[in-house]
Amino acid sequence: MTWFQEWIEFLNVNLPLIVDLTVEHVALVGLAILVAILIGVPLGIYLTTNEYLASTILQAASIMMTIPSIALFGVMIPLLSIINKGIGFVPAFIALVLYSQLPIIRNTYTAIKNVDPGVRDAAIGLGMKTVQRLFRVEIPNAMPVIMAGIRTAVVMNIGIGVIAAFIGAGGLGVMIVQGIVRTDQYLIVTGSIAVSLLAIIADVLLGSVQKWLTPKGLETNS
Amino acid sequence: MERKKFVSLMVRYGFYALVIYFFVWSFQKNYFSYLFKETETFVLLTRQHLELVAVSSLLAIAVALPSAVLVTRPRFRQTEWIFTNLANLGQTIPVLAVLALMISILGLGFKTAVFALFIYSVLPIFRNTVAGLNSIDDRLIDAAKGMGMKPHQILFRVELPNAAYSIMAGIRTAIVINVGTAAFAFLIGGGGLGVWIFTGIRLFDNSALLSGAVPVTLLAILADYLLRLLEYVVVPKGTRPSANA
Amino acid sequence: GGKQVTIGGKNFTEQYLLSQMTVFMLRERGFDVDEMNNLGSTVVRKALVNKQIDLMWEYTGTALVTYMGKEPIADPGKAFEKVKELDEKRGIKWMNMSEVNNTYCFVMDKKEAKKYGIRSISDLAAYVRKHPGELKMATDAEFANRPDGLKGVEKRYDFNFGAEQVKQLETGLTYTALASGEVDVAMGFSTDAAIEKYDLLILKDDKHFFPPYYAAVSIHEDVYQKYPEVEEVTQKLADRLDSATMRKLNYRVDVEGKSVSVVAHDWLVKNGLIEK
Amino acid sequence: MITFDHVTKIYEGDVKAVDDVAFTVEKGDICVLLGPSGCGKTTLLRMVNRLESITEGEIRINGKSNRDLDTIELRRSIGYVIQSNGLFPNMTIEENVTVVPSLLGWDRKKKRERYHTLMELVGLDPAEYRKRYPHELSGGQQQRVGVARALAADPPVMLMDEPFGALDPITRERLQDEFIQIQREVKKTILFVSHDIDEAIKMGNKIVLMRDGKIMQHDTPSEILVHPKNEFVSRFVGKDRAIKNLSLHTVEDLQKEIGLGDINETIQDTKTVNIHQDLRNTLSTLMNQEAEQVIVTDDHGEKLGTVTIDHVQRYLHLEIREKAPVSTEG
Amino acid sequence: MITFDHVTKIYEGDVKAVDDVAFTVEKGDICVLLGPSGCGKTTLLRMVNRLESITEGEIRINGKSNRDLDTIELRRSIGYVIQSNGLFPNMTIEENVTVVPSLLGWDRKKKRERYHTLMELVGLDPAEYRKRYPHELSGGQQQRVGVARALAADPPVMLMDEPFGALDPITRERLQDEFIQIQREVKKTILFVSHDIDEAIKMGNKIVLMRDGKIMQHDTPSEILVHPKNEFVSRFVGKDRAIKNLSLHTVEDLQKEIGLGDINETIQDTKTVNIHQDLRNTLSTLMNQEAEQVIVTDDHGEKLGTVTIDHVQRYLHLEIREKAPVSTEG
Ligand SMILES: Nc1ncnc2c1ncn2[C@@H]1O[C@H](COP(=O)(O)OP(=O)(O)OP(=O)(O)O)[C@@H](O)[C@H]1O
Ligand SMILES: Nc1ncnc2c1ncn2[C@@H]1O[C@H](COP(=O)(O)OP(=O)(O)OP(=O)(O)O)[C@@H](O)[C@H]1O
Ligand SMILES: [Mg+2]
Ligand SMILES: [Mg+2]
Repeated sequence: MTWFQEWIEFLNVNLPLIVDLTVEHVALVGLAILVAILIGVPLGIYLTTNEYLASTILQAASIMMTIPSIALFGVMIPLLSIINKGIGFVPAFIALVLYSQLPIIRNTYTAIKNVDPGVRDAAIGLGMKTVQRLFRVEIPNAMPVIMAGIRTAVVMNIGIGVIAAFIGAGGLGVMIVQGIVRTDQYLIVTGSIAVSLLAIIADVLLGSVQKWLTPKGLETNS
Repeated sequence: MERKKFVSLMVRYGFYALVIYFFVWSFQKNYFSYLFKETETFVLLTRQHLELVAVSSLLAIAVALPSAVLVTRPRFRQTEWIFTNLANLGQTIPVLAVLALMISILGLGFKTAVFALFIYSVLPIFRNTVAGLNSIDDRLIDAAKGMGMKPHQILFRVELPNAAYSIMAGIRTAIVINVGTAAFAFLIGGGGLGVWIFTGIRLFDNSALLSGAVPVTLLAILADYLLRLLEYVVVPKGTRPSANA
Repeated sequence: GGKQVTIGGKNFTEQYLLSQMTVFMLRERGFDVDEMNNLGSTVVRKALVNKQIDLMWEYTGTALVTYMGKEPIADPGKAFEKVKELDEKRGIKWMNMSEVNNTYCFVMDKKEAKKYGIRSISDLAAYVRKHPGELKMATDAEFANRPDGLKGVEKRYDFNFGAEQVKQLETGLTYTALASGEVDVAMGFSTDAAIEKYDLLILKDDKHFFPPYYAAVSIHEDVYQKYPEVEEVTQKLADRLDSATMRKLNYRVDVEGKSVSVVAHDWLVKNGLIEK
Repeated sequence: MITFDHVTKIYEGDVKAVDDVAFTVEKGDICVLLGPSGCGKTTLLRMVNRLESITEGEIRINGKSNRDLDTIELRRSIGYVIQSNGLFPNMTIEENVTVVPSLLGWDRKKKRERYHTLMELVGLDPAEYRKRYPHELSGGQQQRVGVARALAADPPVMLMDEPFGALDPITRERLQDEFIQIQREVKKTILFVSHDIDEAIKMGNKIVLMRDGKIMQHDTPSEILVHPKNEFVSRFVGKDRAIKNLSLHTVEDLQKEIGLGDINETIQDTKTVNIHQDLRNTLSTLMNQEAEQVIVTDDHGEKLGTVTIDHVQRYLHLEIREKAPVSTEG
Repeated sequence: MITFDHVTKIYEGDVKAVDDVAFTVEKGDICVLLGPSGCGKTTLLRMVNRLESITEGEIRINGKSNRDLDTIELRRSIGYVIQSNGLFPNMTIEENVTVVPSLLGWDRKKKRERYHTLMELVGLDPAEYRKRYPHELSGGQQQRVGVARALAADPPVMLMDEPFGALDPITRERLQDEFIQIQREVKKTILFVSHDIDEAIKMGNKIVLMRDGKIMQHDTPSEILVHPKNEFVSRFVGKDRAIKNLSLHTVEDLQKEIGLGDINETIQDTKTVNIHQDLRNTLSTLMNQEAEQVIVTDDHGEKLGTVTIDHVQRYLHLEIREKAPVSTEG
């Protein structure tokens, strides 16, 4: 049998495992992103009203990003052991949420900031209330950039999610790590292809969501 | 106005307090004991870590810059999207997989780790360099041509200096990520501070963990800081984004 | 509202297999089973103590020496009783000790061992004392840093590789490193298939440093109270397993490249432990 | 009616953008704020609908201080055309035009009708543009939509900040003409910012000429041209202001004041001008031909009389004397 | 001398940007390429220094086809001011200005001197700007630096693509005046792109008016104003072209052609104009006062004679007759 045939065979046998791990991976990353959006987008919007805070938060978030992923996952262990949640889903989830913050906050912040001041002025001058202005003008016009931030975060997190395997949070990383331990090419290849595919699919899907959320009038400008 | 400033200050000092508290807490719990108990090992691991990062980053720069310059030349313009897409695709492959797959090609150890890190760093540098070169205003190139500059003069006097910010940003991202990624070199016997991090994770030994993780984090932050300084020196003053804001 | 348990596992093949088999068997008995595997010994232990997991296959030696910090006990039965007794006050119940003894060992390439004239760990120690900085050793992070690991061995046999000579890497890769000539000595587990695969020599532990590491189930007392049938289920498994069987199963996974779940499933079916 | 009652604006950092400005825009008038870049025109305008706070003084709209009105309601009752048109890129043209009616909760039918009326008013086909987006329109078309949007809720007062600023001269002139036409129908009270003297002369009933936040002169266009109050005004309107002034008057005005000359049938080759032609172009025609006179025709081509350079000059002097009998300046 | 010998440019996709264009720019002249947006002005210009290839025909510089010259040398011998100034953001002002001298390998001292000369020429303080970067300068200042840079190696030929395009009218006028001054000193052969008729009249010895890649008229400014060759040219220069034409001539020109009138000492209140004043402003002064005449003075204030509207008109007709005796159009 050629390597390729064997690999197909391997896929056949292990399909349930692959599916399980993929689901786990998606659940972990998906939930983390969801929470990250719920925190990051409103925070980013709020920051546009407070310059001082904006620079503080953005600095903090970018330092967050420089923390190596394995170190962050690692540090979660002693910290969360305090509440007996040192390994598994919770620390992985928190680490991923933290990692997503910079692209989401920064993009939301700059997108809203960069809404043409003329357009913002017009909205105020026509008598829109703050909330109306936000939802009718600023957010729609900032949408492409906000979505781009979310896409970056998702693709990044799908990759980082692999490391979650080291602290028992499962996911596709398990395949890769087992592959290393057992020097099993099939496991490694399958695991990493699955992760890559997941990232590409997520990116494409979010691309269409982005397109769908982007007001038609902005398409040629962005 | 004043209230906003106040909130911001509170948050800023809140962060500082958290960080300080974290260190105090770790010291109290004796979580940095490895640093003192096994200083020799620490020096060894740090040296290995730095070697991994330095060798792989330099290689990456040496490969990424020329190839990015090459694919942005008019002759290769048509093929550029292939490289850019390949680069994008490459970014979706997890680090671990790159490391793991290298084992079967290069075996275990330092060489393999360097190679995997190199592969991982090439992409951001390449992408940013291409983006930087492409984002240069065509009119600048026109002006340069119209002045009678030769192609290499245009490249070195106009294109590269004006793309320097973007290139440096790519290098900085790559190296900072590299510092973190080098921690995985342990898995394939490449050494580095990852040894303690993984020991810590495997043994639930917070001392080993923090003695590895905190120095790696500080190294990453330090690298970021130093590269920012370098950026300040390398990037011409007139092309820094803050200058045009 | 069904029966729900979480199984923990460590990061090597045998553990994947044990954990996977238990999962299959419990599933058949209507359990809803979560797996949390791929963890280091101490982590998985901590998870058990913290109730993040409910049960796992643990080794008597590891528990006694690493977790409880006691002197090793050579007799397997006594070791088991001791562990069981000590863990009772933590609310953890030990049961179903199997015949699987997965102790640490030092392995070398047979030819090379002959060349250096090394047969036992004492021989190794003597050689290293005479030629410091020549031989290299591969170990995983856990063994390198456990008190009953490399440091303990070096102390008992009175030698020292030196930090530069010890290569730490991921558990299964110590054999790869040995096979590729990166190192001269590797740490291994006595049930590992790679020993057979690469035709390696297990150095004799002539000073009896390594205690017996028999696999047994450790489970939370209250989980046990809730689902006493777990004992009966895992008992069947423990009865059929021994070191030889385990090495064979490991071989199928590590050398033949079969997947853990397939190997586990096949074996369970063949032994009538689950229906197909 | 908009009254500026000694209004001063000081920005943070002690920039006095508007300095003790007092004047009134009468109901139905277009008042043009004119002046060099940075003189405070935009600032003054934006204080009216409270986009900028007022440091000192008061702005009254129909007698009521704008401080006492609810901001949102105040702004909705004032049409605002922004310096750079500020259309919402995310909304279609129809949504842009009817954005204020939407905020006011009009029903769909009423909005649709209003959209039609407005687009026709600014000379764009309502059906053609309904589903388009701002970026699909040329600069001139966008400006029109901006004006339509500001007119949507039929506000009695309009603020227009260089609404025809960034346009090429030809489009600009067309829009100006159209807007004068619209204003004849809608009769709003308009505060109009410009930095172009020609535009100010053309559009304004009154001009407020500013410099460094202060009013230099507040007068009718013709008065500013003929009797600039000081050196700055005089320099701002330019040396050829007499010729500029001519563009404010038509042959018809001249006919009313001093009558036309007789038609001397013996002169050949004489050109004709329409009675609604302005005097500047008429003078240009006169200078460019060898005959002393041009023949004036009405809209049906019937010859009404002749005009000579002498006529034009006499008319100009009459204008000056009439409007400011004592002045010797200019 | 630049000769366009039936030059045609077809872009990919069959866009005929320049269509069989033939004319010559004489040594020391400013030739203005004028026309609406997209008519091919930039394309024509860029073919001269071979930034665009020539599809058909030939461009000769001092009799030599630019195809036969080395591209790099050709470009170094031609100063190029780009539509949007195109200063290099990474270089200081000094580096920008001396970029061509650097390429030519001048020594530091010579470059420094050249920098000083050039900056003074364009009216900027050399010391103050030396270490600054382009983004720290205003638009008008950047334009000047752009011009200085193009002049650096003292090229005999200059290509200037709307060099004063994106500026406000006041700055623009000042730069134009300064540039005319500079040209008097440096006497380059200049091809100058503009889409503004007033600028073309002011700057050009010759105007090439283009439309859709074809030459509509190639003439002196005055000729184009007085005798537009067709409807397009006539519309492009505008209805008040006679008055525009006046700004091309000074009282001195008039004096030379037809002499001044006598001074009638009895008339009071008469204004004076300087003999270098242009006729447009002189006419404006005449229209604006009640007297029939203004007194002409020389630079020392000595009275030389008088001018009346009649004088102006006669001069204009003479000009027209002299230059194109058979034309009846206009
Ligand atoms: N938000 C602000 N903070 C501080 N100073 C300001 C602010 N806005 C405007 N200024 C200053 O106030 C003065 C007047 O500005 P304003 O925008 O009203 O001028 P303008 O007459 O509209 O000019 P333009 O014709 O260029 O639009 C200027 O000196 C300007 O720099
Ligand atoms: N690189 C190109 N490829 C295809 N067509 C082009 C290209 N450059 C210009 N054109 C077309 O050629 C024509 C002339 O363009 P050109 O830039 O010369 O006009 P222009 O007179 O300089 O206009 P403007 O006043 O707007 O600068 C236009 O129709 C333009 O769309
Ligand atoms: Mg303004
Ligand atoms: Mg052009």
